Amino acid sequence: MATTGTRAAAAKGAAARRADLPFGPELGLRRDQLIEMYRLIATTRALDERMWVLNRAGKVPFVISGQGHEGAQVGLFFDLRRGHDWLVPYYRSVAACLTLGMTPREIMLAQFARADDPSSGGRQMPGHYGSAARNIMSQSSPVATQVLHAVGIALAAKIRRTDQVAVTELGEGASNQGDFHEGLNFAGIHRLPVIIVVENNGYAISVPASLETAVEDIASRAAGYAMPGVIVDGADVLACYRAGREAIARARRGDGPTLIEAKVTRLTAHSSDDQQTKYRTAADLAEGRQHDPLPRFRGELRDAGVLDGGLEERLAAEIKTVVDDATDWAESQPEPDPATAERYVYHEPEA
Amino acid sequence: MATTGTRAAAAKGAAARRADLPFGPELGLRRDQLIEMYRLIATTRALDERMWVLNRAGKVPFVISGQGHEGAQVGLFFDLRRGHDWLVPYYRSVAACLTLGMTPREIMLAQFARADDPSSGGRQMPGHYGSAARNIMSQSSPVATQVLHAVGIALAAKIRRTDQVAVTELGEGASNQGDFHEGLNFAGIHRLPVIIVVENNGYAISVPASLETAVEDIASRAAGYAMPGVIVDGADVLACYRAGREAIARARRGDGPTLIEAKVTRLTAHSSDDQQTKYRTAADLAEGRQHDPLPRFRGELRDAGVLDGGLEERLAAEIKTVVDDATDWAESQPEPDPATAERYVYHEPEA
Amino acid sequence: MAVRTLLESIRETLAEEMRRDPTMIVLGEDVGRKGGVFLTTDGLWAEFGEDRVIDTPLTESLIVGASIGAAVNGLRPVPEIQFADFIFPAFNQIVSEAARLRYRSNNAFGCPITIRAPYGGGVHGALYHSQSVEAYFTHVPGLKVVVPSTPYDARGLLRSAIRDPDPVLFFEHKKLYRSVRGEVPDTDYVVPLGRAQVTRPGDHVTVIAYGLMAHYSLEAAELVAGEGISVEVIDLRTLRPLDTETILGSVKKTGKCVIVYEDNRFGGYGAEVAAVLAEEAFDYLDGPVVRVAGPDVPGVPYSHTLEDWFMVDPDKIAAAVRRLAAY
Amino acid sequence: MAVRTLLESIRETLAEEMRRDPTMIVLGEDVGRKGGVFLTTDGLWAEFGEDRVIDTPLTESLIVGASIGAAVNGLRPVPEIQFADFIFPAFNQIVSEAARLRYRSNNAFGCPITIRAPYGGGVHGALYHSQSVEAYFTHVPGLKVVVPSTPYDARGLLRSAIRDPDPVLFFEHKKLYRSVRGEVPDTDYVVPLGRAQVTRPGDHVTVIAYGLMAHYSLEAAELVAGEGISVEVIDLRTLRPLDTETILGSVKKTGKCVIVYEDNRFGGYGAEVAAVLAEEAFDYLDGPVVRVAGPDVPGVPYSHTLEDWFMVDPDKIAAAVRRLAAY
Ligand SMILES: Cc1ncc(C[n+]2csc(CCOP(=O)(O)OP(=O)(O)O)c2C)c(N)n1
Ligand SMILES: Cc1ncc(C[n+]2csc(CCOP(=O)(O)OP(=O)(O)O)c2C)c(N)n1
Ligand SMILES: [Mg+2]
Ligand SMILES: [Mg+2]
Repeated sequence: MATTGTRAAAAKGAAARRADLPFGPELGLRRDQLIEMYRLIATTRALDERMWVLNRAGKVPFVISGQGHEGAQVGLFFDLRRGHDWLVPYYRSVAACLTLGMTPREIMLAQFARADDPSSGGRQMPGHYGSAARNIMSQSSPVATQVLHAVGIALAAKIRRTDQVAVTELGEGASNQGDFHEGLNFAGIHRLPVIIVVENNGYAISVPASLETAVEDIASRAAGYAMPGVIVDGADVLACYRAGREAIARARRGDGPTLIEAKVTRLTAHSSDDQQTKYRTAADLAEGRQHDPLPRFRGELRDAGVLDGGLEERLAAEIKTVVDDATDWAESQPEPDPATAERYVYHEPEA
Repeated sequence: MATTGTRAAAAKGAAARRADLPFGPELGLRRDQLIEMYRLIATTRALDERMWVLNRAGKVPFVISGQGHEGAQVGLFFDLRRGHDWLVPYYRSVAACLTLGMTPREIMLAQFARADDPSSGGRQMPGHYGSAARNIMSQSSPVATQVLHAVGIALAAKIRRTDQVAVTELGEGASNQGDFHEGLNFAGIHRLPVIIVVENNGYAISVPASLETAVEDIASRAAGYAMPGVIVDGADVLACYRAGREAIARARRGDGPTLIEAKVTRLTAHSSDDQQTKYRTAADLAEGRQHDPLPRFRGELRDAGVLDGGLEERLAAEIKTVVDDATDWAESQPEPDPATAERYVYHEPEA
Repeated sequence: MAVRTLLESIRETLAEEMRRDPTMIVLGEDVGRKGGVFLTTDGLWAEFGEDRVIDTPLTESLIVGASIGAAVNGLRPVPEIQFADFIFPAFNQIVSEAARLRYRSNNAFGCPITIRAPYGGGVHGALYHSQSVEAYFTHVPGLKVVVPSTPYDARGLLRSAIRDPDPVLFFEHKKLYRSVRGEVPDTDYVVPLGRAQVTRPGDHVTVIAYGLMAHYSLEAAELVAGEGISVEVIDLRTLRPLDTETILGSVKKTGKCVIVYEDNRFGGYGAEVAAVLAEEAFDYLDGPVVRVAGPDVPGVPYSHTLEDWFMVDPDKIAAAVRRLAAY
Repeated sequence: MAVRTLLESIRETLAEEMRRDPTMIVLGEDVGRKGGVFLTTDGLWAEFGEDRVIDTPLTESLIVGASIGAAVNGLRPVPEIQFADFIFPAFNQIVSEAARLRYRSNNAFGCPITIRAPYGGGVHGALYHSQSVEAYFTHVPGLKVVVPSTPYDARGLLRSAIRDPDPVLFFEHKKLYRSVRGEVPDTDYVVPLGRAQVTRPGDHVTVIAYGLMAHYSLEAAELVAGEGISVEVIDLRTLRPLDTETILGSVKKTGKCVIVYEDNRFGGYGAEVAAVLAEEAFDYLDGPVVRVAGPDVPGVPYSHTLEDWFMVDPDKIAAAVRRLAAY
């Protein structure tokens, strides 16, 4: 896999850094924040696993999700201002959406396509999140279109002087689309407050990185747009936090955009419609599991004494309750009423 | 103008190089080849100037052409194998088309939109050249689409093992289109025998380079596709020849694509529909004229003793005759017959 | 009342709306310092500055995509596509994104943008500077599509479009920019989207058209008037939503209808109008629903003789009207 | 004779054509090692190697644009767009380039490519995995558009498409891939492009459809047969060029016509069919030309209840047939 070398190198660098510096304080993270980050990652994972269980049980016809990507998303976006900054997500953004305030119940409403699903009222496939209340832009399926939306949001932020930052995420496969090029080019020219995060998991469905691009690192393309290109190990939550915080500060200062490439791993098949054993070897899959951010972050927090005194077990129990509740509650909610299906093609003036 | 610094630097480097080395022999160019290059550049210029005269005289409603770009095109493409390699041109490619064998008469047939115009039979606007006989691909107006055609032609050359090279040209403005990104990405992955030439004249119609991209050099983007990015002074014909020859050899060897950025100058308005004084200062225009490849190459050939013994005058007279003939002959040719207008929407089987 | 060309009317309306609404921005290729290749945005850059009048790179997908994002974050973008022919690189952003944002988010997000684009043939623009592209967009739920034909309507419709909370495509016929003049009141009137106009009342045949063809249809009506054929001409003005009430009302009266559009005939916008009549006016029709449209070749050719062959003109319309009137 | 699903028939035809013609290549996202997300290209990569079965990057414009170039330089590319919904990034390459290459070059260049794309709803694919996109392409001179509905036709039409010297769009309904089976001869037969087929003869009402709707129309015909309504069903198979002879012949006989398509109604493909009838069959029509089509919302919603609301089904078709028969 093309990304392995770099990912291993990034991991080694991060390990070396942490050897000299105890990680919490010098990053300015309080204990409760570290716990919150852990809770977000672990909750996302538990929710995500539940989706697949529901799918296998025949309760939801489709799942696409982000196992392996959670550490990068929580780390990179933890420093955003909730309800103020913008997230323009993609289908693996479950952790990012929770980080910006969506609730497990809301995620499950989308999964069950219920009437009150804030993302789409059951109109879109699961995995297409959005929340106007939290400045999470509604997403579509065609990949990479969202890069331009994030750029436009950042343009408006700059013109309106709102001090907002826009972040968007996409896969390394999607980053080869024309929209990526056009968006980064414009962001560079106008030094817009936007952060483009490429979550490189080495595959676009079945197509390996070596057939997607000729370069090892998507981040190497940043130079062509006069913006920093940052590579970060997506399994290293605090390295992601540091990279995210820097890019956010840079954007907020008016110093312009950043391209961040997080080297991550896709722990599941592409979606519930995919069989990844057809195109990935057992060794490749095993290697991928080595880069799971969750056990790694848990270990780091244990070592640092953050997850002590039974906290880990309490959190696990809480998360299980939350996910059970989200599942049961969402499942019990009403389906959309077909009488509403033709509404909201256009704006409907108040009666 | 954003490109000025670089262009000046490139020019200085080229001058230094020529001080040590007499230019003809070490490039492997014979005297007759140097004369042929000069003839191509000077003929193109004369043809091009004639188009504008015809336009002002009300004889042709539209001109778009390449004054200032001729040196780069002739230099870069002189080493191609005519009728074997492929050119995928754009609207400033008059010199490139002549280099690959199109005749002044053919160019003028397009200008007058005559029935026998090999580019389009008078169907397209002037400036949209093509010639199946010479492997010059028919071009459209939407910019940058041709990059993908060149890539596809190179893909076929590779699969069919034809030993062909495909070259394509576009402006620096067009290089910001999505198709450019997608094409270079694919060419890089498969190491295709294709050369993408960006002729950077500092403007996309009225939009200056500083509003088109955040980087000085389009060539800097080549790294993101794992291909060499070569910057060349488009006023330095022999530097262009050297860069073209290297890229052609590289492609022919199977070593893959090259992105070449030629820093050129646009000596005319964008087209006959444009008024460039509205957005360019007198100083900017004067500076541009300093980078005219024609007088410079003429001076170099004079200094080297190539244009001696009255040759320069003889060539000038010949060229004038050729352009007069092309103009008068083309003008006298019949217009397309409306009875043919609905033909060739689809293939028409032989009767 | 001031007399204006279509182009002047549009230019002034853009300026007025920018004065009225500080969140409105204009963006596109060459719209700034140059004032647009047709000078439709001339003066805006000087008055409103480069923050609100943005010369974009040569990237249509970005122009529309960034407009969508900017609209979601509080601006009211009025992007320009330099020629309608070059709207296709932005097709995905318009059709997949702008048109669907409200529906797919169940009304959580809207997309108030007005995409302006010069279109149409008869200007020696050949295949790629002559196209009518409306049919690609009139088919798309979530979009509105407007084609003004007079300076008065252009102003009133452009106001409605810019103030509309949904994405609008606003197509301006290049040949009308400077060739048509008309009175334009100083008031802040609007022409509502979705309402056609009977521009000439008549009894025997209804002719439905828009854009340049709305003018040619009036000329054709005049041509046959002396022959005793009374033509009612309807200028649709808005193509989506279609004002079925006005067209059905007219056809119920005349019983005969010619639909005129300059785009390629097969699958063009007029097909939908014909289909509506075939379904909803069947009981009133006294003759076939006739279409006069561009031939089915991939574009308007450049050569004058070929271009004339392609273009629908008053004579071709009049000929169809005569045949139908005699039916 | 072998019995095949639609999907098997297409897969085998691709393999056969690749064996027959060494210049044919297949390219697209996941078409190689994975064999396509629907397994339509399964086995090709193993048999023909990565030179001729190319897993491309996730870039539709490149997929089509490079196919055009490859076709010009001697290959016969059969690109796949993973879902018809994702064809829009390639819109410019298809409409501006592939469709016009021959015309704009006055026959100097041709563009023999066949773009395959799975389309259609009823598969819980929601807005972006359910679309019918044919109307955007049937309007384009220079393109041919094919929609097979049976394994037999799929094979015969795909052969014709691949061997055709011009660009063809070949849309395969996802819901038919595995749900329809049929006999497929071993012979090298072709089904010519541009010929519709009467799939059920009848006297009272003509129903014109294609794709999934061709099957639903047969079911609807069966539903009303017991009520004494004799329905003639036509499967268009090729949408451009349209076989006007067959449809006019049928409507002249029945005098009544229902056109069925699952795409959004307004400006959909059926509008053109209706327009042709309104113009050319006026003298024979005994009732309005009725369209049964998808509602005008921006996509098929995901929720089952909403999806059922959207989709045209045999009952909706039968209801329209009954109403028209009683007219
Ligand atoms: C324009 C477009 N083409 C094709 C698809 C189908 N598709 C969905 S996800 C995907 C692969 C995405 O790969 P990548 O961008 O690397 O993201 P990942 O799924 O690996 O996170 C493809 C081909 C799509 N959604 N949009
Ligand atoms: C897709 C598209 N959008 C817009 C245009 C209109 N247009 C023609 S040339 C041009 C500027 C091109 O600039 P550049 O690429 O730098 O080439 P140059 O003309 O400077 O040589 C524009 C905007 C077009 N032809 N195609
Ligand atoms: Mg990936
Ligand atoms: Mg330029």
